[in-house]
Amino acid sequence: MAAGISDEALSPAAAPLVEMTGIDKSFPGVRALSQARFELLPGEVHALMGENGAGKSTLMKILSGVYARDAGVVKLNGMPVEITAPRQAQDLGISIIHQELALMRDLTAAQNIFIGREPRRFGILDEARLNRDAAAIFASMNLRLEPTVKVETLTIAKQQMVEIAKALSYRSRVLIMDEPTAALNDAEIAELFAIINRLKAEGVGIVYISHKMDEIKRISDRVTVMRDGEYVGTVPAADTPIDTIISMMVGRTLTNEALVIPNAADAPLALEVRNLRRGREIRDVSFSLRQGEILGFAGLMGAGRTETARAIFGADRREGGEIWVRGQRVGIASPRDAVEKGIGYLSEDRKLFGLATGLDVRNNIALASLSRFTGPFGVLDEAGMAKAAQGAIRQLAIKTPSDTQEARLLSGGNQQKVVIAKWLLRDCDILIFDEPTRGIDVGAKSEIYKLLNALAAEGKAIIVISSELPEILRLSHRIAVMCEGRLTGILPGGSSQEEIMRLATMREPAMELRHAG
Amino acid sequence: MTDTAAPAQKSGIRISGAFHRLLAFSGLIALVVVFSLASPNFMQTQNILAILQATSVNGVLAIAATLVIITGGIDLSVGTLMTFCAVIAGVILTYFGLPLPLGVLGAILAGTASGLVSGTVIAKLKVPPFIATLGMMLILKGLSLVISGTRPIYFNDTPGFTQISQGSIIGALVPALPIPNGVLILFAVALIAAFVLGKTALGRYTFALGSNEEAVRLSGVNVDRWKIAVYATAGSICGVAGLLIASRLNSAQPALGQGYELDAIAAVVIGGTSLSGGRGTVLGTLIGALIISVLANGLRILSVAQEWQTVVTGTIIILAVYADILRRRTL
Amino acid sequence: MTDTAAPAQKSGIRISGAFHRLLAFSGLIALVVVFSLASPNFMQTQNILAILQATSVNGVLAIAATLVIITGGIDLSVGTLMTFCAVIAGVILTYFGLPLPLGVLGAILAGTASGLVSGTVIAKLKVPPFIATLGMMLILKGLSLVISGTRPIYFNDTPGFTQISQGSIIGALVPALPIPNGVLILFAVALIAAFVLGKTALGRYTFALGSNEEAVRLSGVNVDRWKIAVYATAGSICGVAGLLIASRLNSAQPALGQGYELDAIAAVVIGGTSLSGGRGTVLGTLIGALIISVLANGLRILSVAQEWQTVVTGTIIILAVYADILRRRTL
Amino acid sequence: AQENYDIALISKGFQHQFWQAVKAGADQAAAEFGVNVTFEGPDTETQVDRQMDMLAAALSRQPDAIGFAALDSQAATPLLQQAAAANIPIIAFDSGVDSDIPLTTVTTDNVAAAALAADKMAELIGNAGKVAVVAHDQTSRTGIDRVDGFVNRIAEAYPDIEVVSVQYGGGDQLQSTEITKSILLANPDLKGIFGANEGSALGVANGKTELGSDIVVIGFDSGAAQKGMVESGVMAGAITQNPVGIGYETVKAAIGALNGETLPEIIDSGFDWYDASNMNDPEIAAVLYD
Ligand SMILES: Nc1ncnc2c1ncn2[C@@H]1O[C@H](COP(=O)(O)OP(=O)(O)OP(=O)(O)O)[C@@H](O)[C@H]1O
Ligand SMILES: Nc1ncnc2c1ncn2[C@@H]1O[C@H](COP(=O)(O)OP(=O)(O)OP(=O)(O)O)[C@@H](O)[C@H]1O
Ligand SMILES: [Mg+2]
Ligand SMILES: [Mg+2]
Repeated sequence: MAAGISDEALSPAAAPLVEMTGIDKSFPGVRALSQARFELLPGEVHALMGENGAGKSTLMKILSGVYARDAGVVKLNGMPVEITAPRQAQDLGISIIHQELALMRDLTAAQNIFIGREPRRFGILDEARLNRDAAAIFASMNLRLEPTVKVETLTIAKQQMVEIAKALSYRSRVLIMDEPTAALNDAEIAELFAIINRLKAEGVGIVYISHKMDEIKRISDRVTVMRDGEYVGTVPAADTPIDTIISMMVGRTLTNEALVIPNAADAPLALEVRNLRRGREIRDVSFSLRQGEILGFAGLMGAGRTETARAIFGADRREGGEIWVRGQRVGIASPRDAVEKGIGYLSEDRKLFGLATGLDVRNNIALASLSRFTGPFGVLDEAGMAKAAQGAIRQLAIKTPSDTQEARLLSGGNQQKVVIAKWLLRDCDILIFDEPTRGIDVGAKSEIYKLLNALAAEGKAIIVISSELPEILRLSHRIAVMCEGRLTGILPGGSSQEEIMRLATMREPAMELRHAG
Repeated sequence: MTDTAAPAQKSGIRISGAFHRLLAFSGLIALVVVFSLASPNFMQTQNILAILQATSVNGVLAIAATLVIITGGIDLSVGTLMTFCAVIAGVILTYFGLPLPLGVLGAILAGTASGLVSGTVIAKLKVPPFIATLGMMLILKGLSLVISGTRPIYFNDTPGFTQISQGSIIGALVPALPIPNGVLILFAVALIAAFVLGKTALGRYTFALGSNEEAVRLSGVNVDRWKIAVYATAGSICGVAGLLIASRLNSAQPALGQGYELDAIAAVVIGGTSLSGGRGTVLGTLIGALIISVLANGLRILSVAQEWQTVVTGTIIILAVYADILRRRTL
Repeated sequence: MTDTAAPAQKSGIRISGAFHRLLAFSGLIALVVVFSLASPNFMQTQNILAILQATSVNGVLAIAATLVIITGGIDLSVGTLMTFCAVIAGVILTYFGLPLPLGVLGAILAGTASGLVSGTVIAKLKVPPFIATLGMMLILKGLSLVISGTRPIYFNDTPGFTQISQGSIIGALVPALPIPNGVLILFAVALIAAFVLGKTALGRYTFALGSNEEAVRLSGVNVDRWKIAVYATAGSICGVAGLLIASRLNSAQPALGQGYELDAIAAVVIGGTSLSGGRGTVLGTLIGALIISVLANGLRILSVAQEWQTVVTGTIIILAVYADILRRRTL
Repeated sequence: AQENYDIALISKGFQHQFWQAVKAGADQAAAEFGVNVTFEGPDTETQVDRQMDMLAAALSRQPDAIGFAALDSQAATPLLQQAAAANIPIIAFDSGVDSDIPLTTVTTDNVAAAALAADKMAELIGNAGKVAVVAHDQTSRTGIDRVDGFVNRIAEAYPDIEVVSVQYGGGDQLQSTEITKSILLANPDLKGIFGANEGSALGVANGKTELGSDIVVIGFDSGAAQKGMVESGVMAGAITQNPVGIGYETVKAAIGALNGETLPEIIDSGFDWYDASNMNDPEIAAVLYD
């Protein structure tokens, strides 16, 4: 399929592959899209930008047959089409990587990739070929992944790679990527971009949604910006400054980035972790954290940062090691113990571990603090909860019709903000944020940075685990780097990216580099 | 799911919440209308009272099941636990001859204790609720027979006992309204359960557990404690059901109870509570229980042959739930 | 849950899959050992055959339930569908006097048809599986009574009929091994079901649906069609169970069947299949069904008083599942 | 009776008072003759195959004799043949086993017993009017016999009496109560209801009380509650079988068989009508159980 299009792709005036005009879409209480527009050329990487809840995912779900539009026209190769089911979109050569991962957790990676298209012999599944084909796709992506591994045992990053492999396997003319790199690390992002460039050369049109501004410059040809469900404009990526794109997105120019406020090196210790161990994931990790300090955790995928955080928080059992809070050794056997000691943990997987999707926004925000709102006879102070939730909605600019909207109906980025709000409301002294800005738009991101700085200034101790080095560099007073379950070093805040990468890939144990405390 | 994709209310006509809720009764109302037209005997005060009376035990059990189902669990032991509590009341009142309030308390505490055991097995030993409560169902069934010596315990020596369900406090005040106490107790239990679910921390955790238990645990909540509390509360409610049935039959019948869990769970699910947890209402459960008893009563009043009653009941249960699904989809 | 976070087998000690699976039998083996020590009559050929024979019907029903439960659904109609299929066989063979193969075919087709109806109601009308199959359970129960005229249908005119379950092809070849055909049929059904689950597209979608139905839909799969296919397959298997029980009793007993769904589902869950779908094995279900019948048989052989049998059964079911949980946690 | 015989009784039920009375009779005989008796039965009288499993397990136990109350006698034939082959004597009880394997049958004539209930009903309502039946089971032998016995007798002998409804409550008191109330409300001019076993009869009486009706209730079997209701007049009277006698005679016949005695083909355990006037007569009181 793709081969026929590549000739057209050579000419800049190629006929659009996709044209969407006048698209409307409403959900109960929400106008998600209003006269939205979008155009995609063959061989083009077209970035779709906008704040959280701007309607990007909704627009692409309409293109891929998940939602039915209320009004508007969708044209494919100049022909109007009605796309009413995912299957039909696939048949028309459109495939999508969904923002919220849509994998079957009990199946293997290969089974997920070829679901609905299993190779068969005499009606019997040809599992060997299935695995071979999947392995071939992984190889083309330079991805080291066993096709027969069950998806539920994979980290989110690996799951994301499986989603990408699945989308690639369709060999579509139109490939939609809804925040494919939100969970990825630099190495995988580089790999993904290589794939994108290859597809582009084959004439595939790619819709690329991301909140990482640097990526936009790196790979996209054009940028379409949406705001509040409406079309704002389309600009060439190369000649448009990032600031212009941002101001198109947010409708104003952003104030300057927050600065790291230095913390006193003699502030009292808030948290000390000594010789934390568990199998090969956490190998003798020790570090300390002072009040008012932000400690960044950098590392490649699978470095063990999440595992370390979960072990500290009591979410997983640990095999050894001590945890000291404010100079006292504490026993933490469960998240409840940790929260009681004033430790909060924001999980990297909001859908699985963060959000109670069936509850409304208000109750999700209050979930960790319900006891504070509980009066005599266990009766809840609903008004107090509403007030707190509405405060958080304002503070974090959560886009939701009201605080009683079901959390699962929010856009991805806004769900993430709800989870952050939950921990802010809990008012812990020690906060561990695992990928806190995953899927969050630029404007909100800088708000969250400011907020973290302010919390640190109040004397809270904060750990930020992030796969985005700029984020780590911008926020951290010190940077801990992990590799294969070891803490390979702790660097001062202003360190270079090269220094961090060196520690992140340091396979040997290097005792002398550890500044344990 | 299709309902997320369904375009809704472009027309601006927003149907008010109260009206929306009223429509939930539609299946029930349709049944009542049909039976009223079909038989003049249906819409008699006495028959209405009989229907309410017939709902009381299953309604109370269904409310207990609702709590557990909202957490994403299931309780198969409600029926035999009810019997067990009745037997305990019998032992206290008839064998030991203690005063009535102690019997009432004993039955309810027996229910709570059993709920504590189920809840602990589920929360601490991580045994799936289906298995834990299936085991409890059998254990309680056997224990009821053992304790009672496999014979009914009569409450002839406790004169007030039949009044618990069959007397009528309202009737004593307003003779035109001889609503049996059993029905009042059902509504009281429903009100309390709705209050607990809607207004208290226990209720909030009940929904949260059913929505995403792991997220609740990672929020620092003592998940085990709240889960056990839910099963214990459900158990206490089964204790009330045990008192109701014992009072109605003026005896604790040790062999009764198995099979009642299915009717209770059916009422819950007909009432719109999802077996996967996280959502549900007591009002829905009440309506579900009423649908079941109106159907049974109406078909009997019409003297439909019993084998056909079963066929019709099955069909109408499916249709009632389907109608409710259609209603929610269009609103 | 902690096990999702637990990365598998980091330690170099990898216990072989076969050994791991063998350990799943541990609960069953423990029971067999205890009963063998407690009574010399337990480990007699005849008794082993009686246990296997007693497992055959519930085992086949449980396999049907396994398929449905892996999709994340539930089938409450397995018991009464079995009866319905038996009655259909009775009508074909005794009332119409048609030849045996037609009766067999009729029973299985009746099961398939009923499964198609349940599946369609669930997939197309979006009625929750619990309600759809509860409705079907009642409808089929009523229809069995209606069709049979509420009396048993005897197969006295179809001489080969009792051979289906009670004859012994193996016994004819190897007289020392008089394994009844019913047991062979159970194992044949298990093998076929395991094959379907493991090797065919139907099986793949069965697991996929239970794992994340929405994801399957987003992948462009015709979810409705496959779901209906699963219920229809389960229905056909219930047809086989109908033939087995009818052959065993040499009659179609129209009132039997309700309550059997609970034993079937219990066998599935004891066998480690999760009620939330996505995982499960036929072998596990077989073990679950065997645990149930070994328990019942052993306690009878030991002449335990019947009320205590119930208590012990409940306790052991919980313990068996708990042991399995412990085993999985430590491995 | 010097030997310590092991006798297994497989009954149709276990939890109901009737079967507990049979068990009591069997236990009484066991104590008297110094034998060992076990007693088992399925939860409901529809579970034919469960009864087969119980019989199979009993055979594996290799008892000296078996007492068997068949839910469906045809279904049991292969197992009974197996017992015969193993030389285990079989005594049928409660209702007949359609086979020549059992050495004797200890039974009540349920059709005649229910016909007696019909006669009493006719007498009490003045030979005219509407009546109904609440029975326990649509397919079991006793359910069929008692309903047929009652309905056929009315049809044959009492042209002015109409049986307007026959419904089944599974012997569950609560369900029978609800059924009774529906019948009463649907037929305000009803004269009487026959409750065809203990649970049904209690349910009928209960429904009558709850609605404050004054219909004639005729019950079946006894038990403390039913006796109390007959005494207080809520129930006009009831038919009693002799369950204790059935249990006793079954065990006794089994011992007889083991000792090589010849047994009569049928041991009729009899039935009686009882009401407030005669229930304290010694011969009636002896067959009533609590
Ligand atoms: N199924 C739904 N029901 C109700 N509201 C919805 C639904 N899906 C999306 N919305 C709302 O529509 C709006 C647009 O959502 P969409 O997911 O398209 O945003 P987005 O631009 O992708 O945001 P993000 O960057 O956070 O992913 C949001 O306000 C969201 O709350
Ligand atoms: N191929 C693999 N097979 C099994 N387990 C793996 C594999 N790769 C990684 N893991 C597990 O994942 C764990 C690392 O967790 P995780 O990836 O969450 O760490 P992280 O440093 O937080 O990385 P991320 O950037 O993905 O959040 C390791 O302890 C390891 O056990
Ligand atoms: Mg989005
Ligand atoms: Mg991580």
